[in-house]
Amino acid sequence: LEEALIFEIGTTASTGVDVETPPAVRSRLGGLDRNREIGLAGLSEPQAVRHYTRLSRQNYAIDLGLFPLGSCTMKHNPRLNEKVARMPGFADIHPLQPVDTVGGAFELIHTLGEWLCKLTGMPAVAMSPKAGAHGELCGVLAIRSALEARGDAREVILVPESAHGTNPATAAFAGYKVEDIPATPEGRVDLAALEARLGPDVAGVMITNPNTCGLFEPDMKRISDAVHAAGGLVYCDGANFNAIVGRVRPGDLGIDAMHINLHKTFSTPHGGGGPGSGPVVFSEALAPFAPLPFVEKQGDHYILIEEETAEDHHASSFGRMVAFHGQMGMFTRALAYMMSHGADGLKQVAEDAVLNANYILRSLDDVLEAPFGKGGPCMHEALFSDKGFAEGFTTLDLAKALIDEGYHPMTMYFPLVVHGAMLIEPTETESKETLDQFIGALRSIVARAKAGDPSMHQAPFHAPRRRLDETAAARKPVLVWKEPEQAEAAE
Amino acid sequence: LEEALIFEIGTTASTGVDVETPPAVRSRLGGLDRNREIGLAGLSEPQAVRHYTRLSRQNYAIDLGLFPLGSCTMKHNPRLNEKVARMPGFADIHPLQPVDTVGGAFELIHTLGEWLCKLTGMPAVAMSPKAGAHGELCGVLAIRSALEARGDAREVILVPESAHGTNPATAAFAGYKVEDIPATPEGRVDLAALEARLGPDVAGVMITNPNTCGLFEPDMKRISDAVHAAGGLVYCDGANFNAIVGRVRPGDLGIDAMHINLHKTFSTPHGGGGPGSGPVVFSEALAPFAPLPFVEKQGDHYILIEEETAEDHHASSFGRMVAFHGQMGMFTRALAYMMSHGADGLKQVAEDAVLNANYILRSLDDVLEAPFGKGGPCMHEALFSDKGFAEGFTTLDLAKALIDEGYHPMTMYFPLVVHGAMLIEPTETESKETLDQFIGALRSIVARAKAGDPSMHQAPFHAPRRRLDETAAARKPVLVWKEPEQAEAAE
Amino acid sequence: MRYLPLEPADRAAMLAKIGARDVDALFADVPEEARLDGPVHGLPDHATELAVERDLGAMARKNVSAADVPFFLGCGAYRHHIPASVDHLIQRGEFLTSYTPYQPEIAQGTLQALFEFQTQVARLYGCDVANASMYDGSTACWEAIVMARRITRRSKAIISAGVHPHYVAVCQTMARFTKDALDVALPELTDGAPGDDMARLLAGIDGETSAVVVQYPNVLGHIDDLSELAERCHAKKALLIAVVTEPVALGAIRSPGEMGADIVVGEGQSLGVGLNFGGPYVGLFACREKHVRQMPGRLAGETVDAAGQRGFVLTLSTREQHIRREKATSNICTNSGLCALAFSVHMTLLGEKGLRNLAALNHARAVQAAERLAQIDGIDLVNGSFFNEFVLRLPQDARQVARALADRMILAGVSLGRLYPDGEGLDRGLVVAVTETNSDEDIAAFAAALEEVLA
Amino acid sequence: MRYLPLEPADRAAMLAKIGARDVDALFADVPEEARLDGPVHGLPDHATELAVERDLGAMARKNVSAADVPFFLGCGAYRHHIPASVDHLIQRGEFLTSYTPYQPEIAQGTLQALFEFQTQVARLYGCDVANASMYDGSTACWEAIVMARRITRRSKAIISAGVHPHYVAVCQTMARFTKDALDVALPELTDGAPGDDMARLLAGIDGETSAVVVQYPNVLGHIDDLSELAERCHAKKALLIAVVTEPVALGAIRSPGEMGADIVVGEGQSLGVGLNFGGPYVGLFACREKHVRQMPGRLAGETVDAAGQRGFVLTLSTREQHIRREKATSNICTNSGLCALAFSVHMTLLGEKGLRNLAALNHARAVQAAERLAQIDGIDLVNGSFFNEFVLRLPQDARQVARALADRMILAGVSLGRLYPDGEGLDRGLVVAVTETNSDEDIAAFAAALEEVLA
Repeated sequence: LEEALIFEIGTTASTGVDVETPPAVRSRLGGLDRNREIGLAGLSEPQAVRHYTRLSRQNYAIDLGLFPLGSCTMKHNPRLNEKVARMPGFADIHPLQPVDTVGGAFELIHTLGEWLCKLTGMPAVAMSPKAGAHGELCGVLAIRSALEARGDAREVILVPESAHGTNPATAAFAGYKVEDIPATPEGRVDLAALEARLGPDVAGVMITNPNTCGLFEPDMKRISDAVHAAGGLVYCDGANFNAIVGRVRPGDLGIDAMHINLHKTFSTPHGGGGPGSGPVVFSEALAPFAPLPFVEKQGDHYILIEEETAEDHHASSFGRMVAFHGQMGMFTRALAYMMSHGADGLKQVAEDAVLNANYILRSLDDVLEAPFGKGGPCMHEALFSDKGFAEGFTTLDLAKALIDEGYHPMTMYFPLVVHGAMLIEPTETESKETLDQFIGALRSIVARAKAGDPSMHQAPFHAPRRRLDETAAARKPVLVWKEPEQAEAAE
Repeated sequence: LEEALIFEIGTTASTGVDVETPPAVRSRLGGLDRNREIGLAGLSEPQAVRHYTRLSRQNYAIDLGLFPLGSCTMKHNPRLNEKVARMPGFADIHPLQPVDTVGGAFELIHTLGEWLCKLTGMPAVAMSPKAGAHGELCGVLAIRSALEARGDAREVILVPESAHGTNPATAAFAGYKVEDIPATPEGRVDLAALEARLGPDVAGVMITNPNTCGLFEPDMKRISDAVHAAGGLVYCDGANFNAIVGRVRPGDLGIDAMHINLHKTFSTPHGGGGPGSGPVVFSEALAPFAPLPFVEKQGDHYILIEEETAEDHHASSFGRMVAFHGQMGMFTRALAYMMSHGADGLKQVAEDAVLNANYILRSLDDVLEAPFGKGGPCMHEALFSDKGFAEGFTTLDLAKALIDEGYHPMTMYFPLVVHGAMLIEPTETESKETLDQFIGALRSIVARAKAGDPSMHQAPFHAPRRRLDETAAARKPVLVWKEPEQAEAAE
Repeated sequence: MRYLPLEPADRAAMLAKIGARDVDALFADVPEEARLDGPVHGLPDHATELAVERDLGAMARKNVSAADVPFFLGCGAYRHHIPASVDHLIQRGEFLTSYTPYQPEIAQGTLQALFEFQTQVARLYGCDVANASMYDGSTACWEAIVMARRITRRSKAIISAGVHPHYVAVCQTMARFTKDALDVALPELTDGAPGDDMARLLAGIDGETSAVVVQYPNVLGHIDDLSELAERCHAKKALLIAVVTEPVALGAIRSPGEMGADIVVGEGQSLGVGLNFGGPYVGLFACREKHVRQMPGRLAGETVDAAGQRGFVLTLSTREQHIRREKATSNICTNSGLCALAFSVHMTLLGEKGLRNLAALNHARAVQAAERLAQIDGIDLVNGSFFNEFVLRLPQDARQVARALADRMILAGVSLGRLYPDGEGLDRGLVVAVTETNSDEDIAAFAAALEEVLA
Repeated sequence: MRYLPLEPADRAAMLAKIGARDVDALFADVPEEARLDGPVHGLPDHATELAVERDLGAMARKNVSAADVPFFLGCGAYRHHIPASVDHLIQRGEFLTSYTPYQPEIAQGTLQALFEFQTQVARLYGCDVANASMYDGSTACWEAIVMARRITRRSKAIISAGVHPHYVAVCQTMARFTKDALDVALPELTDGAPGDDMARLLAGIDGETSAVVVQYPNVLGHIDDLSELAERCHAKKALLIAVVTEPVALGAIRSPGEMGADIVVGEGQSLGVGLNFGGPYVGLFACREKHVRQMPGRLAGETVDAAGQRGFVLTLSTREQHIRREKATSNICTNSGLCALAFSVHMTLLGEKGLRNLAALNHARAVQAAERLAQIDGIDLVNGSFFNEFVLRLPQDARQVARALADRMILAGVSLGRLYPDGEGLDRGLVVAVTETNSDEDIAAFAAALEEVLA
């Protein structure tokens, strides 16, 4: 099952692309003509197709089965969306074309933005951020810009300890100091602790809602009010928007900025780690500071606001975060997804996602500890701990054993507030039959973990690879392939 | 690894297609409105995508590895061809559109026909046959029509014993009696026996060249001359055209009709058993009898000859073999393939195909008996027998053991003239490295077959299924799924 | 060459192993005079992917594709919306580039899909069993007649005037060679029941009749109850063969099998396959269980493997040419596997509910269109009953009208003059098909243009 | 809803198991006043696939797509021909619908492909190592500056006037918040060397400089040797960061790494990805081995599994946000995985030979076009050296000319006035890119139309 590397199969003399013979011209390369081999192996098309087809079969994917990664929202990716994204009118247009040759593109961007504003109950949206973490950055920069415009630059962003790692990293990347706020025993933000910390140095808070324990923050509006009262602003991490889309509008909860992962809630495919897309919705307070470029509708047509045109309209914008207009290819997919579902279907999405998660919660909480399960229903994901496993048996063992049952593991050891956490997000695109099979598989593995079945330490047995040595990989990183003699010489 | 059937997963209430609500109208179904359930299970799109994706992974395919089926020409299928076939101007046009709205379609059909005529050195081509066997039928009907037009209806078609089963079946389907002609010890048509049998009752012969032993018939021209001298006509089965494409023109060998499997030589994908396409090239003698419809070029434009227009131009046509124009979707792919290769590339195709086959022949003939290998090189496929296997070890055992090595088996027990025949056709799209690996695997299995490794009788072990009980399947055929209670009742 | 992995160094090494001087030595069996000394004359050399795409794209753009215009053509090929997932799935390399599943251990994907396909077809047609596909509806029709001959040992078939003329032509071509007798007739534009020749069929059945062949709905859209005809056939020990060119219809009307048809064949193109200028399509073929060993074509059957696990194999291959040679039930070998898969995926996505909804929508839109078009002065709707296509009688030759509408970028339907060049009284007939892909705007544009052309 | 498998009966059974009255009970934590009583107002209900395709198709057709016209736009996004197999392969469900490969046992497909990608990028750039991709070239550029700050512990970077103005704008936006000092300048249309500010850069380096950032070839197409600049940087213990927006160029000219650049970043869109109106693209990021622990983004590394078999894992994740939180080297999480795969597949198909041929063809066509266009009265070719794009100085504002050419259905290039609204003396500059997709006819049509517009 080992597939050789392209460098082991191909040579620099073979190719899978025929190129027309160039006309004879006088070279104008400034004397910098390449004078050494690059070392790029080529494959003929038959070889390349086979190489990547075989490689692909070593991957697990949504198309193969349940992908219960908590907080990742691995849902079905409709194929219509792939088709739409490839329409030449979207896929084969250049970002710097004269604006009146791309009116349909601006219409699409603006239409998608309107859907996002209406679904979140927020008045403005920035479309250009490239992914969730980039959206967070966009939100934090807008907060900082607004405070600076007020003449009230502040230094600290508060982040709950259960937050995604991107939240503190983003705040730091934007030049902020980061401070944690603790969680209550019920898995929510500790409102009292938060209120106690608020003050003139706090620029704002970054809160995930529904939070990373899979719970809705019932005090969200009170948190927002408290932060606003203290002169700060509220950022909401929208990674878990799938739980409430079409049913709750974050704008009704006092939020100032929230990014939306189009690749989660609106089903643009994850592609093995991207591309994503992270538009950010803004409150009135932050709207003037949105980054360039963006699209506005004027009467029947759409105008592009960028450096050249921003001064008249949007002098307060904090500037450009990316070259060009953002992730057009994700916009087309997300809009196709939204139009397909409609307002009624999106509501159903949230309801089925929450229903599926609670079904898992209640089908497993007799054998797995659900730390916050007693308190009531969860939202779109169910959280369990490793309590009750036999000595020496860990969440990792359980996860790897799950691979042998034909499933991708759940999110492990996150959130950090729960010991040996297992966070399971089924999404709405799984059938009851699939959930029942998964629950059955998990129950049998849990029984083994409790009984202390030693073979679990070696799992998986039926995957393309056995457990991989990650420590060795990190100790002496091998990040590129080298010709065997070179590799030896480098020892 | 067992995937449930759609009828076991889905219900008649679930669906993966949203349909607009129909406007209210008065039904005009003639009182025949459906009044019982059909029993069609539906799946939502996520379920359907997963079902078929999983099923697909139980298939072997060219995209996964070598597919050395002799006489099947399983070569790489370029992806460009799939793209071209899906251009709306080809894929989304109706066969009965007004002819001047589909000029480009006729141009494509005519252009492809011209390539086929030039590559075969024949003056005419019928494009409508739907597959190889259908092309054979076309050729045989043309022969019969020509003889009848001569007032010389004959009753017998001669077929070499090594012919594909389709040859005699086709002759019978067209109303002919079929008689075998034997092969020489060198694996060729026995010219003397053929000449002895020719006579006034013989309508013609159906010969495969290169033949099913993977050998060129060096006497082809003499066979043609003899048949013609006896008043008959010569049909050539073109299934093995890949061996000589661009290097030898069958028209130079006295052939009157030959079908061309576009899905073999010109790489339209086999798709698990079709669709194919079997255009037939004709000599001057047979051209007037070609079936309707077909396309002619007149000056700068293309005209369609069908029933309405045939009388003036082609009164001798034997008529229509199919609704519409043939396999347009295969024509586009085949023409893209031909244009991509060009005359130079097609010649290289034949040369590399023959080179690869001879490399296999000479890399294995020390361990496997090659019945005709002593006589010289083979063409595009190498033929071996089971001579030397331990008692009780068969070609089937070897083939199934090959599955465990990650390969599709070769053609087995065909041609019948060789005991335990193994016919290996690598095609030109396999690299030397792949052939070397395959040869290595085969050598090790041959060693096991000679040593009598009993585990081979149970192979495969590493496939999605172990050996399947074909006898039980045929004894009491279960050809459709039944609800469990129904199935029981039927017992 | 991007598709050829051998490099010059490989070729040299391989020739050395073979012991051949050069590649020409491998062609030693080809007589000198038949060996070309270079590439075939008159053909271009190899071309880049960019160039091929550009050249063929230019050809494609010369055609008016259905999506570009209001489009109302049917008569055996129908434009339906195919879910994007269908094409995605059939393009999986494991389906696209696999061979006929002769090695079942590594072909369960294809085999199980075919088994599901057979079940869907049998149920849709109201039959016991179905095969794994034929080339298309027209060749399936002839194979059904041959099968009836084998079963009844009679060789005289009566073909309804309502059967698609191309299908009839295919049968006539073959019958001329096999000496089968076919009783055929041209359809008439009878008001209320175009193409209906039930009386002729009932009267024609006798002790020599192998089969009666009817189309349902017929080529002019008319729908007739087949029950009486089936009874009459069975009384004379003849078989009833029903042909269905629009499978979507069976989501709205009774299946031929329910009404007593013994063999049901047809075209499956409507589901999953697309127009493709007439091919590749997929022939559907279903019959009674007792006749299965007389059936042409491949069959997937259920069995178990050596470990007791359910699996599928090609079965009853002793009927087939590769085993039985000239005694085979048919010469068919390669069939329409990938199209059958596409049909099956589309049908699975639809399910009972989706198919019925789709059929209801097709019918409703067709009724809307028929009623709108029949309001035009001088135009008669000939049909009493229809599913999604019907015949209009125009005040002048329909060929010219269709031509004039095409110039206005409306593809209006199939003129009967094209289908029946010799059909007296048919030249004013236009067959109009309406599916879910036709919008209200399409129908309005068609009506407006037709009024203009006829004015 | 076609994407939702739960049926009403399923929902009822599940609610019963949960012990909830209805689904509303599951939203009990949401304050009453925040719960909507029905679907969100102002948005349509669900739509069929047919309707969505039709509506979005109508939007798409309002755009002039590059294939429809002679097309000469570049400046950071290039139109190249992408082999059909690239898209086929990245659409395999196992690639398309998989997640970040955190479970390496069942993600070797993605991981090995990334390892191959990293190797390709490192070799192309002439660097030791590369990461598994960034969002795009512009964000990669800023991440490189941050990385240089971490390595040098200095926070003053000099950015060449030849760097793409959008990239500069992105850096300026961020620097404003991080308090990094950026020394920037506008380019000039210097004859023979547009945008070249080597003298300024060399003069500006001092003991406070963290890095010098140059683009190669620069945004105006000019190509400059970076060797001296690298030496000067290293003498002052500053880093040289090179930005490459057109990777195809490196098939024809020396890599920045060879000339001494410490970090090389850029845009990979040219290979495999397509124009897509600016995104998603793929940021490439490569550096010296000794700096790898300061690198942002994911890294695939080689290791072995418990059975001793070679395998790949994400490694050095202690640099990353999900482990290191606010001390991470970057906040990047989701990157551009599928685009990196597309880049790598395209590069694998090309190989050394294909890339060099492609680069040679691009250059030759660009030279042809430049020479042809420079013949037009009043037009100057500003560049001495270039790869596949160059600047023309027009006799009038290039914005209007580009506008007038667009009306003639020619997309002629990027006017510098659009890129530099404040750039004095730049408004007559037009950046023209020429690739293998431009035919002789395209160039002739462009020249003819330009003559007409200027006449």
